[in-house]
Amino acid sequence: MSKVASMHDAVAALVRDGDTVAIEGFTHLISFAAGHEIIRQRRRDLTLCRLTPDIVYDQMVAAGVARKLVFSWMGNPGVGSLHAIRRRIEHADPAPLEIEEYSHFGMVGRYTAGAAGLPFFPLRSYEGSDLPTANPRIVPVASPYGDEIVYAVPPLNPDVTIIGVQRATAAGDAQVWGLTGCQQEAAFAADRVIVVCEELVDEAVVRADPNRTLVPGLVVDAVVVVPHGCHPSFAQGYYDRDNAFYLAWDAISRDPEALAAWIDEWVYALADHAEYAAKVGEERWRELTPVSAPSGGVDYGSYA
Amino acid sequence: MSKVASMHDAVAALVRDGDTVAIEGFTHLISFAAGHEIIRQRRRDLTLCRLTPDIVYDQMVAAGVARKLVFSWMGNPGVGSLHAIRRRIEHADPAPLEIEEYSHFGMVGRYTAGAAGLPFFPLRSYEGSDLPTANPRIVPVASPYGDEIVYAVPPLNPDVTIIGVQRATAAGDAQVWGLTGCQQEAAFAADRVIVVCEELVDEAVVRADPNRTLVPGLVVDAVVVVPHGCHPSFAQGYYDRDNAFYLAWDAISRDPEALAAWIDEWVYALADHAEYAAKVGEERWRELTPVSAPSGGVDYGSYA
Amino acid sequence: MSGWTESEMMVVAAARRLTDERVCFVGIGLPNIACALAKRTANPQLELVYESGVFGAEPARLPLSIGDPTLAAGAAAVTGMFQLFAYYLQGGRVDVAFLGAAQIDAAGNINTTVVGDYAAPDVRLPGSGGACEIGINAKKVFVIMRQSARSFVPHVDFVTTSGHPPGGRPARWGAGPALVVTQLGVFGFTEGVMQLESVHPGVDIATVRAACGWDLEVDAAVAQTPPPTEAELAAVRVLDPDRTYLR
Amino acid sequence: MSGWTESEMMVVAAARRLTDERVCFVGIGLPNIACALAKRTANPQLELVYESGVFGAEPARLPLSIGDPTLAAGAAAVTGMFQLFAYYLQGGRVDVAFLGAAQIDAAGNINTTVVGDYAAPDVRLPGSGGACEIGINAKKVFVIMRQSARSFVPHVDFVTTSGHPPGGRPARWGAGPALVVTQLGVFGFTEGVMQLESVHPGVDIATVRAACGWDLEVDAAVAQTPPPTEAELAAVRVLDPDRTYLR
Repeated sequence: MSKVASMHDAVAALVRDGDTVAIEGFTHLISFAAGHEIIRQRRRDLTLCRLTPDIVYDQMVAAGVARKLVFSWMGNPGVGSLHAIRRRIEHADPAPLEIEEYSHFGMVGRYTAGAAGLPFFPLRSYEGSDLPTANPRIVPVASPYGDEIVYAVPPLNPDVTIIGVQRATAAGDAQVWGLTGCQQEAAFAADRVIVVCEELVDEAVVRADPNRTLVPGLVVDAVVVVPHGCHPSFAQGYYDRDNAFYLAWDAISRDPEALAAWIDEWVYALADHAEYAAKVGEERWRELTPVSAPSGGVDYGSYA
Repeated sequence: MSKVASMHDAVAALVRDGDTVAIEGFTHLISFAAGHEIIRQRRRDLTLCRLTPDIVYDQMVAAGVARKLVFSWMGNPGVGSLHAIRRRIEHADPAPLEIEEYSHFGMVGRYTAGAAGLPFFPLRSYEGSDLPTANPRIVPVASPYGDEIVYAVPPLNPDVTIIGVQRATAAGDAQVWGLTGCQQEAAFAADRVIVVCEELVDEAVVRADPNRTLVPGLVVDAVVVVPHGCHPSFAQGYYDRDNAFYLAWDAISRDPEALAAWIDEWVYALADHAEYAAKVGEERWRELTPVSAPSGGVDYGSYA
Repeated sequence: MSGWTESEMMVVAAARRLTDERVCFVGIGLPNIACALAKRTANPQLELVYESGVFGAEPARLPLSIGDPTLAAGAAAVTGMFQLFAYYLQGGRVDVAFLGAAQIDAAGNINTTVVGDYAAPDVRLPGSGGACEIGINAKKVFVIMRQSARSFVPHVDFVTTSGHPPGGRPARWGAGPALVVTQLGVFGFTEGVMQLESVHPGVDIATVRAACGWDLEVDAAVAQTPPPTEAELAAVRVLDPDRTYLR
Repeated sequence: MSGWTESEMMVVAAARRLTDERVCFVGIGLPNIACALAKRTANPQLELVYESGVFGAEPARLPLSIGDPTLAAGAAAVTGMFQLFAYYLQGGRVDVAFLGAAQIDAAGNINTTVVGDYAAPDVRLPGSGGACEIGINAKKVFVIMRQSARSFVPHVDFVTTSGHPPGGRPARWGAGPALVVTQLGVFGFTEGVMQLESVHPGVDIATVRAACGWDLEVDAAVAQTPPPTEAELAAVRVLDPDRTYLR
């Protein structure tokens, strides 16, 4: 019944060349550990989906795992550009990168339709925008009531969705607090799901607060326990965003050689994320650890 | 900034003759206190919306506040029928009652479209059912991708939505655990919202666990503090469903005179829900109070 | 412990059919009891899903409705009804749904809406609830109901949840009804038509045929439902000690 | 404390415009700083909404992005992005949205997608994020951006977020852009065309016109933006003490 696996084994078993892969988490709980393992295992021809391709996708694209990007906002949040991705889009350097582009709610609607088995999702967006011209999969749809027109986006069903979470059980019941983004929709929409948790907890912990469960084990194929697995992004209550790294990435990403050296040093030369975390060092983890701010609790009552 | 009001004042100010009113809460947190106050203030010609018209709507219909019912499942859950409503539908006794009927997901989709400003909501339902014939507002809609057909339901935007919650701030930020039904969608869809809470809490309690907030004060017009305000339905962690009452209601509801006497005794003769709760009695409240089952807590961290 | 009521036999027979299932969507009424029993007997691993927004319930008592607080307390997940219907049900995550019915016909059409004419009903029933979409989106549908010539009818007065139309069920309607358990026997579907699979112990075929509004063809050698075991009966009686729900 | 940078004047001028607003949807980049400043100066009651799923944030520090953990901690509500976009934004609960832009034209069309041709871009920009739907569903739209002849262009290379087309903005597009704040001045819209409302202290009109790719008509008597107060500057410098974001 346990779905606990190493990141190596989970990626080896569940992520295949040519797959459509979504590593989701909106600024929060982005599983860099999974992205690095996909690089390490040298997957190829992936279609990478994500509302906000950020540093981890810049790294993956630079490492050559992707042939296509599906997205709604592509950048280094709060800092600037993702230069490896830009080089491929602007200059086909070192190879072209296909893109398919939406707005945020368009991408959320796509995951929602994918999760809900709907052939389309309607939304109020795109009026007066050039996006539907750039992406002909964004189309108008008429309301069956009156003469209103809205836009539709098609479902997105990744082969694999990978989400970071704060805690999960061995069966895959996963709980998240702070930003929950569209991880629930992305997970339900996927054929396979990898949950990457900061902590593995007993079933009793989850069942004591079932409203906190974002993704049930029902849709989860593997649970990978990776403390600090979302660095340099953050895990609410566990560690802060490593902003120095986001700022530093700009220069690394601008220079293909520096970027390749970074990947060599921080991905290929390391066996796994435990080595990465050790290399980041205890002092940095201390700096990134927030002061405690407990949620308080509620009472569900026992009804026997 | 405080929106705290008595139930009398909240209903007097916000519920008007002829309004479309939704008292939502799926078996859980049904604000009987609000229903009784609407009866007490003798509102008329209401269109009552609710997935599951149950005892409180049977009482309201019997008391003559409603001209129409919009619903998806109408009964005394786990027990049987709502006889006052049935008399009006089956025999126009003492007056006809218009109905507009969906399935549960149809009603959820209606609130969702209403909350999201969409002209329709698509869903996979109604195939092979007679419901679209009985209710011509349920219509097929073609996907703009390929030749798939799904069904659509129209938005539902109540004039007033009333929801029970476990706790809320004076500004109306409302938190719920256990079943959350479609209260969020019903509240966002409404023009006016009354939150009826078991407990008024400091803003700090809500802000310590913001993922628990189901409905923000942003959409709330009045906060009414009514301990035990959902009896005989339940409030997770506060009190159990009073099943003896649900069982007893069957006989009361079958007999128009007994029903009228019940409303006289338990609604008209009482000034407010505090008197109702006193009349139910401390012993019953003790019996209905569950053993404690704390949720545990999580840590959000302080990021200053 | 010897001796059992028709209702007890019915829920025991229903619970057994969940032995090999994983995810079960639990309808209101008799399914609620049958599935709670299955969780305590035939299949403790069964993941119970309720339209009220619960996944992976571990009810500590007989749930008094599909929204009982005992279902939320200790569940694996509690979610809004939008997510429950959209992602769990419509997303295709439900293996089997157990529904109740007021009327059913030989094609498996289910009526929980109205007896008589919709606009001028003889008896106004509760309506669909989630049954209409559950019947389309669950991978298969089981039904549990009390059988009589008034409930097993040639044609239901109103199709709340679709059965097997002549010519077969279109793919987008899903698989539809596969099993009907009553107080008299167990029925399956062959080419979209209801067939008696087994009669319960002590029930003769004539009784089953009399409690059916159409001319039910029955093989004289039809199987007998195995009687409730002591363990099954004990579990039923723990669930409903006062026989409030299973008279 | 005397003396201020162009960037400081820009965010101060932007923050002031939120004085009478209640619910503000905060875009990524400069809007993030301007709105955080407004919350600490012009309007402490302002309800900050972030597309990351936060309503009623009380950021204890300058949020480093619209998904900073300081936004979730202590907020009034944190919700999924589906609910945020569907119910808060599309449901019409947002009074004003503050967006950034890489290019804007006199009609208020905003480009954050691409410089040059979409299929063969000179500069690939981040794209819409939520801006496309924010621009349609917020009751009005404010923009904050750095102004130059390359960013204030006759026609944007790509319309990410719609402005005011000739003939007026159709009702279902919402109200659209109402304000543009730059490091040089403050602009409004008259009949859908951008007009200079005020120039910042120390900026001459020729500079504003030179930093505009179209022939901007300016009234010689145009107002001057009131300079930052000591309190405003102090608040800016508490937010960004190292001038990482406001050089």
